[in-house]
Order: sequence, then C-alpha cells, then structure tokens
Amino acid sequence: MSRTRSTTTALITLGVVSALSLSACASAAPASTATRVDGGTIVYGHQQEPACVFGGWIEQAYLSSQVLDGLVSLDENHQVVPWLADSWSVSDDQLTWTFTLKDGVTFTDGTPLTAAVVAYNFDYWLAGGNSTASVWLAGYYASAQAVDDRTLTVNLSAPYPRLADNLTQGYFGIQSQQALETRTDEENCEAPIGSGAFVVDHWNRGEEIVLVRNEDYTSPPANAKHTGVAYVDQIDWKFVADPTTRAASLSAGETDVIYDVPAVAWKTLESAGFQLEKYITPGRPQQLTFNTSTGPFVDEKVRQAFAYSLDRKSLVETIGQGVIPYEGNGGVSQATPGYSETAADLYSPDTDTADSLLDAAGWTGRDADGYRTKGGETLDVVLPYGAGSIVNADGASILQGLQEQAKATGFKVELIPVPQSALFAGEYSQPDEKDITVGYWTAVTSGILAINWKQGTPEAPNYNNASFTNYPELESIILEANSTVDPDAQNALYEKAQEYIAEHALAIGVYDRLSTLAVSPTLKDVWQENAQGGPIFYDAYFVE
Amino acid sequence: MSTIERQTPPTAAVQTPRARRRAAPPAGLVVASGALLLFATALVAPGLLATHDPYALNLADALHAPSPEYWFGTDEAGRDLYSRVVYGTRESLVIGLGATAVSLTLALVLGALAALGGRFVAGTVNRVIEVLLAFPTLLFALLLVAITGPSALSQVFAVGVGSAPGYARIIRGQILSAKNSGYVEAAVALGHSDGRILRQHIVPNAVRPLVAIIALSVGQSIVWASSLSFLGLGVAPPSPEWGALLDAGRVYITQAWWLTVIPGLVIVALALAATTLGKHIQNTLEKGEK
Amino acid sequence: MTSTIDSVHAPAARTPTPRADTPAPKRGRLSVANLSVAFRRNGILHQVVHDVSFCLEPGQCVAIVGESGSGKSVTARSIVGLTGKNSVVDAQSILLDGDDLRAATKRQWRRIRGRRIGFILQDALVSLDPLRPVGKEIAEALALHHWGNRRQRAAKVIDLLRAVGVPAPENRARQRPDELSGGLRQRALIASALALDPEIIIADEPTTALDVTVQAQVLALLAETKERGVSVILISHDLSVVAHLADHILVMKGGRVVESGSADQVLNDPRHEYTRSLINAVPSELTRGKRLGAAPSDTATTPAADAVAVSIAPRPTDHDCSGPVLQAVDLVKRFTTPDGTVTTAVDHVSFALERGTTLGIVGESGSGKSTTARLALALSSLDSGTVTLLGQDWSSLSEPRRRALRREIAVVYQDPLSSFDPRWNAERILLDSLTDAAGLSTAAKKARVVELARQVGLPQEILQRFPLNLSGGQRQRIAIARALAPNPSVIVLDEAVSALDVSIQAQILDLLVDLQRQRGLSYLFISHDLGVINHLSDQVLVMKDGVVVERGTPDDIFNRPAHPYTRELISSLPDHPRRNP
Amino acid sequence: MTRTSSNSPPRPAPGTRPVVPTLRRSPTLTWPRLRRIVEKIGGAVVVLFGAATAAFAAQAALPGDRATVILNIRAGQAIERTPAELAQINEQYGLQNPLVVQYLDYIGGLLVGDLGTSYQQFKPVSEVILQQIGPTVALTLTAVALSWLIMIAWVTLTAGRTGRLAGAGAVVDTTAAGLPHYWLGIILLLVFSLGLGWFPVISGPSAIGIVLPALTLAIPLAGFMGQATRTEFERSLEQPFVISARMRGMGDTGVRLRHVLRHSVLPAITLSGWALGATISGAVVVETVFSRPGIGKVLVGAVNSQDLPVVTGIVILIAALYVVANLLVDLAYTLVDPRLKSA
Repeated sequence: MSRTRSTTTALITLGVVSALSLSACASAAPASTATRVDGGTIVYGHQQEPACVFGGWIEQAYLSSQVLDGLVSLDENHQVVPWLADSWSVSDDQLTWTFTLKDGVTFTDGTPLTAAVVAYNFDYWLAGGNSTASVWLAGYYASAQAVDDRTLTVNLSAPYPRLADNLTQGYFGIQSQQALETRTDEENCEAPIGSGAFVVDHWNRGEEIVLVRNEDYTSPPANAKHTGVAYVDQIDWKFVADPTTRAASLSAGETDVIYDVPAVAWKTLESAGFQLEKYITPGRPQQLTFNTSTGPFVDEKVRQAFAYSLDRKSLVETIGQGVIPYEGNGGVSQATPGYSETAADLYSPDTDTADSLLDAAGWTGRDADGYRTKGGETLDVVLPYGAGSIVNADGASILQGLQEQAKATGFKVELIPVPQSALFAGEYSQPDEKDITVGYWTAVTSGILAINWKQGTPEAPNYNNASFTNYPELESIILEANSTVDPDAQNALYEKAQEYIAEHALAIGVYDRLSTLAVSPTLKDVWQENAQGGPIFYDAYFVE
Repeated sequence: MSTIERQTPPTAAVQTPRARRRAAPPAGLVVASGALLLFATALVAPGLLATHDPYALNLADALHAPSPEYWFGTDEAGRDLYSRVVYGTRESLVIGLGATAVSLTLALVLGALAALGGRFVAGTVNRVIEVLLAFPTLLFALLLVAITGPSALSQVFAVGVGSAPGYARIIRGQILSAKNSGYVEAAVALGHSDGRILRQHIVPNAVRPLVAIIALSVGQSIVWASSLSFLGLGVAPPSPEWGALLDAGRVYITQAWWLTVIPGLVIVALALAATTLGKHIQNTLEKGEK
Repeated sequence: MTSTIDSVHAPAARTPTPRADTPAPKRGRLSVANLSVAFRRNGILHQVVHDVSFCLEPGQCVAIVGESGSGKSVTARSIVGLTGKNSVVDAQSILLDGDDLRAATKRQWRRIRGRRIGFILQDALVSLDPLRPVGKEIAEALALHHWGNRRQRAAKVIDLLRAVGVPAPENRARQRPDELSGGLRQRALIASALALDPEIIIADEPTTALDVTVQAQVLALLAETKERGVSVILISHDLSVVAHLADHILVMKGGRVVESGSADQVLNDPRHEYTRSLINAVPSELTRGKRLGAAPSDTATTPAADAVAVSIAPRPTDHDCSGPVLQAVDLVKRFTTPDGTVTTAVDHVSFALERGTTLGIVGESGSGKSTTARLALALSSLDSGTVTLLGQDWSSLSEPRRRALRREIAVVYQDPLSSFDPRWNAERILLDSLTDAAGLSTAAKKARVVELARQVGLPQEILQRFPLNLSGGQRQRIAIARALAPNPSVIVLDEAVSALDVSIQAQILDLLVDLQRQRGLSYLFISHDLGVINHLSDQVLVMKDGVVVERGTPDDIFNRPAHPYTRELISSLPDHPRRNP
Repeated sequence: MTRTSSNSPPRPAPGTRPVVPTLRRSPTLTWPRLRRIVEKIGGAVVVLFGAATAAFAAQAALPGDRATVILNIRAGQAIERTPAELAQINEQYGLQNPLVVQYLDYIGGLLVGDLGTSYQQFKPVSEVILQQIGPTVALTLTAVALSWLIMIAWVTLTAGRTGRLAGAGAVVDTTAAGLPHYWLGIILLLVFSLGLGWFPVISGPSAIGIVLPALTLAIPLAGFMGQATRTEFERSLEQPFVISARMRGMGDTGVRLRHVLRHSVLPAITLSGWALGATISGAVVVETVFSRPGIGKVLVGAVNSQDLPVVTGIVILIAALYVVANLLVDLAYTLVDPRLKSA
C-alpha cells in the first residue's frame, strides 16, 4: 500500500527533486581523505511531521528505519541481505519461510530479541499495528511460530517469492514485545522500543524529534558500511515544511542534511559543494490511468490519441529543471526490477496521429473553443488530483502543461485539485466522477502491478484498479509473474504485462517519484535506504 | 447685522489647512484612481492589456527574468507572468467584491437587528456577533473550506462571512448614532411615522459611510482570499488568481524572485489604491456636502 | 523678572494671597501697536484682524468685546504667539516690558507663556486635559518652567487651588475635570494660569457656558486677581460680563476696533452705532415689550404684513377652546444612571400655557428644565402626571395616535445643526416639515417653503445651502421656519437663543415676538438666561433640581423674589449697561 | 466586551436599563461594578459556548464518514473500510450515536475540561494544545507589543504635520495595513535571513528566531492601528486642552507625548482585542513560513487531516484567548480613560 505512504511523502512536499539515473546513489559516499571526527550531532531538515514514529506512512518508515531494525535489508543492487535475520530459507512448496535470528540482540528496554518476539510482531502488524505492513502480508500470511529462541518460521497460505524483498521496508521494524504489551499507545507512538542504532530521546511537536545513539548497538544490516555503534551522538530530526527554507537552512549551515531538495535549488546546492543524493523510488511512477469503464476513454483510440497529443518529456524536463526524470512507462518506474523500455517509448508526441485517431473515433466536430465534439457533446475529460498530497506543486504545473498540450488536439481537460481531507473522505473515488486517475505508488518489486490490475469482484472489489475495468488477460500474466520464482523469467513476464498496458493505453507514465537528499560536505556516508529511499544515519560521520 | 451673521468665523480659517491635510493628498488620489482604472480595464477587458496568452506554455522561455518581451518575467512553464496577472485580475477582484458583498449583506442584517431589534433580539444578535468575532477570519475560512472544498465560491463565502462581524459592529454603531440623533428626534417631533423616519433618515445616514467601508473591504478581502490560495485552499491552478500565482511562485523565490514579489506588489497596490479611495470618500462624507 | 526668580527660590513667599495692605509691586506692561493677523488659505491671505492697538497698564483690565468673527480671540492669541499654522502676524510692535515679542523665537515664546502671560480659555471641561487630575495639570505648568522640585510643586498646587477658592484642595487636586463642578474646574483652570504669577492674564470668554451663579464667582476671582496687580485682558461677547471688571474696553467688529475707550465711556456713552446696538441688544426687564434689534425697516428680519396675510390662512378656530393650550400636571420623570443611581430629573412639575402667551422656564444646568420640555413634547415617557394639549389628552396617547396632534406642537433646539439631517439642504428640510400639506403639489410646497424662509427673514438662495454651510443665526432661523411649517399652536423653545451672538439673539428674539403677534402662537420658552426670560415671558417658572421653586410674573420674580435660590440667581446677574436709545 | 457601549444613546433612555426601585439619589456603589463583572463573565461563557457549538457543527458538516476518515488518517490511506474496522472506531469514539448525543457528550466533556483525544496522536487534545500554545502566545504577544511600538513611534512622528511628512505617514500606514502576512514573511525571510543572514532561517522557538515572525505580524497590525490612531491624534491636536497646554509654555513634542498620545491610543486599544484574532490568523501562515512550532501549524495540519478533536480544541482555545484579550482591553481602556469607571 505504498501509494498511501507516498501520499504522505508528497503531503507537504512543495518541491520535488529527482535523479536521472540510479548511479547517483553511488555518489552517496565519495572516498574521502578527510579525517573522521567521532560524535557530533546531525541536524536533519525533513519536510513532514508524522503523528507517530512507527506506522503505515512512509514518513514513519523513514523514522522507524533509524530506531527499529528489520529482519532483512535491501542493498544497492536490490539484493536482500541479512539484518536481524542472519539467514533464511524457503520450503519447496514456497509456503514455509524459516528465519534464523542474530544472537545476543537486545531491545533498548533490555529485553532480548527472540523468535517469539518477532512472531508477536507479525501478528501485531496484522492486527492493525501497522496497516501498510498488513496490506503487504494479507492474503499470504498464515501464522508465525518460534521454533526456538533464534528460529522463526512464517507459514504462508499462498506462494510469495518476494516476501523477503517486501520485508525490507521500514514498516516491518521489530519492536520490543514487552513495550508493546505494557506501554500506552501514546508512548509506543512517540518513542517505540526497538533494537535500532538510535533511540527516540524526546519529541518537540511541531519542531523536531531528537534521536540519540544506542550505545549498545550490535545489529547493523549487512549492507551497512561499519559495525558497532553509530558514529554520531545525536540526530536532530527537524521538520521544515517549506522547501525554500529547507534549502536555505542547508546553505546557511543550520542543517547538515535536508530531505526533498527543491528542483530549482539543485544546481545551486551542487555548485556550492553539497552532496546531492537522488533515489528513484521503485514501484508505480507518477502516471495517468484512464477510466475505461465509462466516458470517452472507453474507446482505445481516444486513449492513444490522448497519449500521442502530449509531449510529456519536454514538459517534465523543463518544469522539473532537468532534475525530475521523465517516465513514459505507465506500469512501473525505471528503478523497478522488470522495467520495460519498450512500454516506456511507445508514445512519442505525434499530433497528426492523435488527430487521425480522434477522427476515426468519431470526434470530428469542433466547438467554439476548438474542443472536439461528437454528437454535440464535447470531448471533456475530468482529471482530479490530490493537490499538495499525491501531486505536489511541480506535478501540478506539469498537469497544467499536459492540459494545454491536449487542448491543441481538442481535449478539454478539467483539472480538479482535491484537498487531502476530501481525498481521505473518499471524494473522486468513483468511476463516474473521473476519466483519469493520477497517482504513484512505491514498491520494492513489480508486484505492484498485481495490486493495480487485479480483478475486482462484487464481493472483493479492487478499489486500486483505477481503470474500473477487469483485464483477465493482463491479470493472468501478472499473477503468473508473481508466483514465478526465477527472477529473470519473472521479470520477462512483468515486462510483458507493462507492454500490454502500454499497447492498450490503459495507463501512461509522466515522471518518476524521487527521494532526494542534500548533504553538507563535512558529513560523510549518509546513504539512502534502498527499498523506499530516505536517509540512513547509522554510517554517517563528520569530517574536519 | 446680517453681514456679521454671514461672516465665516476665524476658527474656520484655522481649520481649513487641517481639513485639507486630513483628506487624501490629491496626488495620491490621482495615482490611486489611475491604478483602479487599470485594474478595472483588466477586469472587463484583459485582452486590451495582456501581451501574451496567459495559459500558453513556452517551455523554451521558462523562468525568464522580467524583460521587454516579458514585462514581469515568466514562470516555470514559460507562461508570461504579466499576462497572467492581468487575467488574474478578474478572478481576484470578483472574489474580493463577492466576499465584500457577502460580508456587508450579512453585516447589514446583523447590524440592523442589533441596533433596531427589540431588547431580546438585539441582545441575542449582539451575542452572535461576539461569537463570530471570536473566530479569526482565517480560522473561519479554514473550517469552511475544509467543509466545502477549495474553490472560488468557498473562498468568497469563507472570507465574506469571516469578516462580516467586524462590519456588523460598525453598522450597528452607525444605526444607533443615527437613531439617537437630533434630526431623528426632530422628525419624531414633526409627527413622522417610524417607517418614514427609518427610510428617510436612519437607513441613509447609517448606510452612507459604507461606501468607504466597501472600498476598504475589497482590498482586505483580496488579501485574505489570497492567503487562502497561499495555504493551498484557494482556487484551482492554472487559474492566475493572484494568491495562487504567489503560492506557485514561492517555490522559486531564490531563483525567480519575480514570481513571488510581483504578484505580491500587485495585491498590495490594489489594496492600497482601494483604501486610498475609500479614505478619500470617508473624508468627503465627514466634511459634508458643499 | 525678579518675581519669577525669587519665586523659584522661595515658592511659599510667592503664593498669590490677597495683600491689600501692601501696594502691588510694579509689574510689566504690554503695548500692542497696529496688530494685523491674516490666515493663508489655498494660497490667499484672509485678513481677520486689522490694525489693533492697545496698551495694558499693571493691575489694569483691558476688555475686548465682540461677536464671533470679530477677531477678538485671534488678537488675544497673537499676544502669546499661538495664532496657529498658516497665520501671518504683523504689527508695528508687541512690547512686553520692552521686549519686542515679534522677534521672539519658539523657545522664548515658551518661556513667556505660562510664566509671564497666563491664558484662560472658556469651558475648563475641555480646556483641561479630561484624562488627567487637575492637580497634575497645574503642576505641569510649574514643571514646564522648572519651578521647584516635585514636592514643592505638589505643595504649591494645593496653595494655588486654595488661593482660587477651591475647598478641600488636597482632594480636588486628585480629581479630573469631569469629576468637578463647573465652577471648581474653571477655578482650577484659572489656578493653572496663575501658577507662576504671570504679570498678565488673558481670559478668553472665561465665563461663557457657566451658570450665572458660577459666573459671578469666577468674575469675582478675576477681579481679586486684578486687585493684586495682575494685568488682565478679558475677551468676551458679553458687555455685561466685562462691565464691572474692565478699565478699558475695545469693541471689535469684523476684525477692526470700532470703538475704544474707558469702560465708563464705552458703556454709558457709546460713540459707535455698533456698540450701541450691542448694548441695546442685551435683553432684560428693561427691554420687555421693546424691540432689541434695529428698527423693523430691515425687511430681511421681519415679514411685510401683507405677505403674512396671503401666506397664512387665519388660524382655524376649531381648537379655540378656552382653557390653556398646553397644560402639565404633576409631571415626574426619573432616570437611572449607568451606575444604578436613580435621579428624579422632574419632580411634580405643573404649569399651564395660555394661548398667545409665553411661559418662561428658567434654571441652571441640571435643573430639569430641558427634560420638562421633552415631557411637554411627549418625546420621553412620563413616570407620572399628565400633559394636555389643546384640551386633549396628550401624554398618555400611543405614539401613532399622537402623530395627528403633533403638528400642533413644534420645537426649536439650542443646537439646530444636530437637529438637521446633514444630507439635506435647507429646502429639503423645510419641505419635509410641511406635514399638513400632504395634498399640495411639489411646486406649491416649494412656494410655501420660500414663503416660510421669507417670514423668518431668510433670502431664497439660502435654501439651497446645507446646514454645515449656514451661520448660527441662519440655522436657528431655519429651525424656526421648520417649527412654523405645520402651523402649530405651541412652540417649545429649548435654549433656542443661548448659543447665538447677542446681536443675532436680538434678531431671533424680535422675530419670535413678531411671529407670536401675527399668529397668536404660544411659547414654552426654556432658558438659563434670566435676561432673555425676563424680556420674553408672561409667566415664569424657576426650577432647581427638578423642582419648581417659584412661579409668577417676571415682575414678581425679578423684583420681589420670594425663594432664596431665586434671590441668589438675581443677585448674581452682572449689572448690565444702561440702554441708550 | 469591547467598546460597543460607547454607541449607546448619550441621553438616558428609560426602559433600556433596569430601573432600580430606590429612593432618589441613592448611590449603590458595589452594585454596578458587580453587575458589570457578572455581565462580562456571562458574555464570556456565551461566547465560549457559541464557539464550541459552531466548531462541533463544523465537524458534523465535514464530508465523509468519520470512522473511515480516522482510519485513513492513521494509515494515510484513501480507501473504503470494512464494517469490522469501522465498528471498532465508532465504538471507541461513540460515533454510532445520534448527533445530538454526540453533541451533549462533547459539551459535557468540555464542562469537565475534557477536549477529547487526538485521532492521530492518541493523546488528550488539551495536552496537544498545551505543548503548542507557548510559542504561539509568545509570538502573538511579541507581535502586538512590537506593533504598538512601531505604531506609536510612527504616528507621533508624522501625525498632524504639514506637507510631505504627513502624506508619507498616512500612505505608509495604509500600505503596511494592506501587506499580506505570507508575502511580507517571505520577503523578510528572503532579505534578512537568506540575504543578510542576520536571523536564522529556521526560526524555531529561539529568542532571536522570534524577531522576523513577530515583525511579519506586527507591521500590518501597526499600519492598521496607525490609521485609527492617526485620525484621533490629529483630532486631539486641535482640542482646547492642547491649546491651553501650549499656553502654559509646553513645546510641540511635550504636547504630543504628554497629552495627545494618551487620547489618540484609545481606538487602538479597542482594536488590540480584535488584533489578537488577526495575529492568530497570521500565525497560521507565519509559523509555516518560518517553520516555528505553534498552534497555527497544528491547526492547519489538523484541518487537512481532519483530526477534529484537535481542530475544535483549538477553536475553543482561540475563542477563550479572544475573551481574555477583550477583558484585558476593557481593563486597559479604563486605565487610559478613567472617565469610564465613573460613567
């Protein structure tokens, strides 16, 4: 359910930043000759303040990753590596996973980490402790038992080859059972007890969360750059909503790291010697899904015409200051395993084709404003978007650009910004309310396709299928991919699915969602978590 | 004898300079009127002033600084800010005027009831006004917009209702002072009916100062409305409503100051012009007809 | 300036106590030669004072008498350099003890004001800072000239207040003007002017707006000050006020001195026509039945008889019942002040107003006379008692039922301006008052308005003006015209002439008399001015604290007052100059 | 509460005030003050009650099923919810009851000082507010104080002068009054923090950090109050008591500071009560621009995420502040103009 996490990621975001390539991640820790100074306090400027440290929002995952350890972690090459779990294995029927836990790990409340505790955490998530974690497990997870103190078995009801990949996300941080059982909701909300590199010291609401080093830390993930306790003493996790202020605070030296660098500030900061880290979140990109159940887009020709009438690339690159990456693929982002170039390149701007397609579709008339008509009705397209939440300021400008471009070929696009409150209240969620759904959805694997395109049935409706139409052929490809164990074969199937989506113009991509950091030259080895992005401060240290 | 009677007393001579000083300086008034004239033109016929299509993208010229080609520069999508400001006038002014209309209508009703109503009615209405006053305009707007969703209309109502109680107070005062004035008593003494007195004396004398208030209020309403747009609770982009422009431009402040500074200046200019005019009207009313 | 110097060193020694035994020390003198003052308005100079010259000896009082617009106040202010912005003062010389004030710098002026020249404005209620205790104001005068230290000043303030006859000065010093009676606060104001023992006191209308009894006290105080050798410049519109204080009188008109001479000469043997008219204009028992103003030759002021004939249909005799036109029996009116105190403003007042006669109600401020008027007009409700108008019940009717009768009783207020809707010009105001002319065409109505204006002596062109742009006299005439419009039987005149210059007052009074003769009107005439009451009334009611203390013919009241209060009133009347025909 | 009373008829009109059946001239000293106090408290209660009711009404009017919203808020998801999930939430917050019952519970809670529990933070709203009220109050008070300083200095300097200075004075007032908070804030931030670096970019709760936010609120307020004060100032300058002060030998500056100023601030004092509301409105914006903690930020967040207990809590709080402010204003008013005590 990462979309909703990204919902909040974007919630207060006013400037979005991006990477042109994944290689950017490499720039995270340039070899440095400068001498390391132990200790110090990292002042980190983040854009949004969540209600709790642990929970179903990506904002919370970012914090959880500092305070809680997961079972497994994801490295730069998208390989699952050990964390609290030293090793794991899957039974041949793919229904039983066995994790072997690190030895001698204790939570910061002194209680030891045991298989039983982890099992308890699984059930805790499913019981609503973490709505997002439960969404990833629901439908597959059956039970978890502790075989002994260090051996945990997780039983599935259906094969789930990518279970480990998904467990790398911040939502699966392991908490102290004692803490969960004995402390109040409020305490667990504000300062969950984990075994992580940092501990929540206190939270000045509206201003900052202060994290202090866990002096007994023993359990870094395998992809960390060192072992033992973190280098820095403390992190001041400040909440600075305004992107301009954030960027300025970095240049002014009031912060050492900022999240979500405004596109416009990118070059300035770069030339000022700051390290910029761009991470393209895998999963679904910022894309447009057409409502194929009703309205003009029932006709495939009209959908394709719409796609042809747009010059998405130049729009994104101009407004994105060359920082936000263009994404042609409506299925998954370029950072996702099993990404299809073919699907991405299918529709290059071609107004002639667009016009002929529309003529063929019978939208031959033109009204006073130059919009196409058919049988007296205008080619009117309703495009609601979560203003300031799912779609940030840059996104809005881009949509306005698309609106103008589509106008040229005679589409009347009605942009309707929907405030977050209305969004949560379920406005514009019904087929008859919109023709295009815009949104993105971070995920570790292309498995996200299943969530978006699984068939809905009256008893089990799939609210996440924005086309409001069932495509059995597409679904069968995706489901087959999901349960294919061999990665290459699996990716081949995922690509096929993306191409199907592209050919039938069910959805087209616009740009990729990013997680960006700007880091002071005096701070080294801040890297982004690889499942969803966001800073990891465990390895970070100051230099003279 | 009558010569003495008609002679203007020296006090008048002493006062005139002050009277002249109190009135808005003619220069200022001229400038204000000029500005308002421009805004009016932009309101009814933006085409006359605009130099570009306010919506047309020109990706090649994105974030262009003010220049002979683009007087106010361009935004991130290469749209001409000047033309957008011109076209935005209608939206902004309509919101400003609409909100003013809403608030003054409401204020008139409340004020009249509070001043003329019976003891119970007046008491109740006064309390209602108090309660409304306890809601800061923006807080009120926030709530209302949260309910109705952001749109020009909800903006008009939010700002209108939000600023009504203040005016209601003023109107109440006006009506009361008219009601207790010597000329009303004189009319009673002449045996005129209550209706006639209300019609001929109280209403006109109470409403007259509103002319000034209207001018002042339009300026303020636009500022409030733009504050909503700024908080992302305003009208939908790509509408060039000034507050929305300002909000959109803020992201680029360090790189493209004009996107923030210029719309802001325009809003201030309008508010200033309207206020100056309003004050002038007020002064002329105070000094009485000549 | 020895006086001020030793006053710094020995404040106690200088406290102004009457020292009749020792002769007043030699004080400075003031001489003004060819003083002219002009105001620059829109670039044009408007001359308001022309070549005024006078000379002030120590212990002497020069009075400048004139009506509003005569330039008397401007003259006085030019002596302390406070003629205000945009003013141009020009004089051959203004010499204070030989120092020429024309050359004085701001700083020098400040040294002179308060220390060498004290200034007393009228109405202490607004002339003392209404937010501060009077003691502070007086102390300020001392502090401004670095007199003594805080403690010495505090002591001096008490001395000063005591010296001007303020009882319990310690407490009074801590009170604000609005907490003091009119007399006390005027004394405090004078004390602040006397604080530093200036050799000259300028008193600008010091007693206007005061009740006669208080006026008498204040004048006595000024006289006493003069006795001590302080030179006094007394500015007043009222000859009778200056009569027993002034040694020398200047009569000003239109910015020029029309007559200047010893008090005795000016008052008893006025040379100038204007002076004479001023003296004659003062109403009193001597003037009863006589015209105050110039002979009725002036067509502006009195309507030609024939005009009256055509304009007014002879009054319908339907109301011609024998009894009084307006009768009040046991009127009682109570008010509750915000702090919960209940005051009885009118306490069992009864009177009867006979047709064609004038009933005068006289009393000082707060005596309840105006409330009585409002009750008579049924503009405020009675707590008990009854008012009968033309034999018909009046006070107990409901307002709608009363309206039919309203045209029979009209009112003229002291301040007409506030009783006119500022949006209306004179014509509209009068049109609005033609309540009995419902049937008439607009043209006919306008004709009647013009006629009304003529009857009150106003030229037609005035009708287009707005109240703000009319002079006091013109406004009062419009007010009277409005009262006349519905052809009423009774007109209630509440201080109707009190705010007017004496010559204008004379015109209005004459007008009222004429109208009464022509129309058999009945007046309920409310005033604090005994002279006016005496001049006009057939019957007189004397009120105090809401009670009628005495009633009778003017002759009884003024020559054989029975009630002590009445006696006090009469005795405090300044003896006013003899009429010289 | 505020100066509306000054509008009431000058001449005592029978019937409008309760007539106390006492004998003539019987002053009852404690009675009026007592009554005034009772009236004020009564008024305050009514205002608070009204505000609370209005806030509740607003909640009730908000779109969408409350329980769904609560769940969506907590998980940041915008999807339908299963009846099971909803039932549990409805149970917890008594949302299944009819509105009237909910209202009564709500008011009942208020009476015992219970503002409810935040949907998101799982803690009592009163706590949420208490944590945030400090910075906002500090900001508001600093802003009001600053605006007074600016206003008095500027008006005393320019009011009642001839020629250019007077014109400038008035124009500056008007301009300042028209400045939108958010805009001014950004400009100040741009110039003094980003440009000159005199002030921190992230204001935080620090002492130095409060300067720019307070200025942002103070400048428009100063302009607004300045307009009223200026008029009064120039009126007072012409009053007789000023002239007699001059006659005593007082200089222009003395007159302005010792006499005129005191008279001219009366309208501004009245405005200050209202101003508090305005500054709180401003705080909503300013706290975002300058990244300060405070009620304003919490409010916007709460409205956006429909954390209604918090929203209503803040509404009531602000109403309470307003009431207090106006009581203070009345006090200040009588201090400056003692005549009101006796009248």
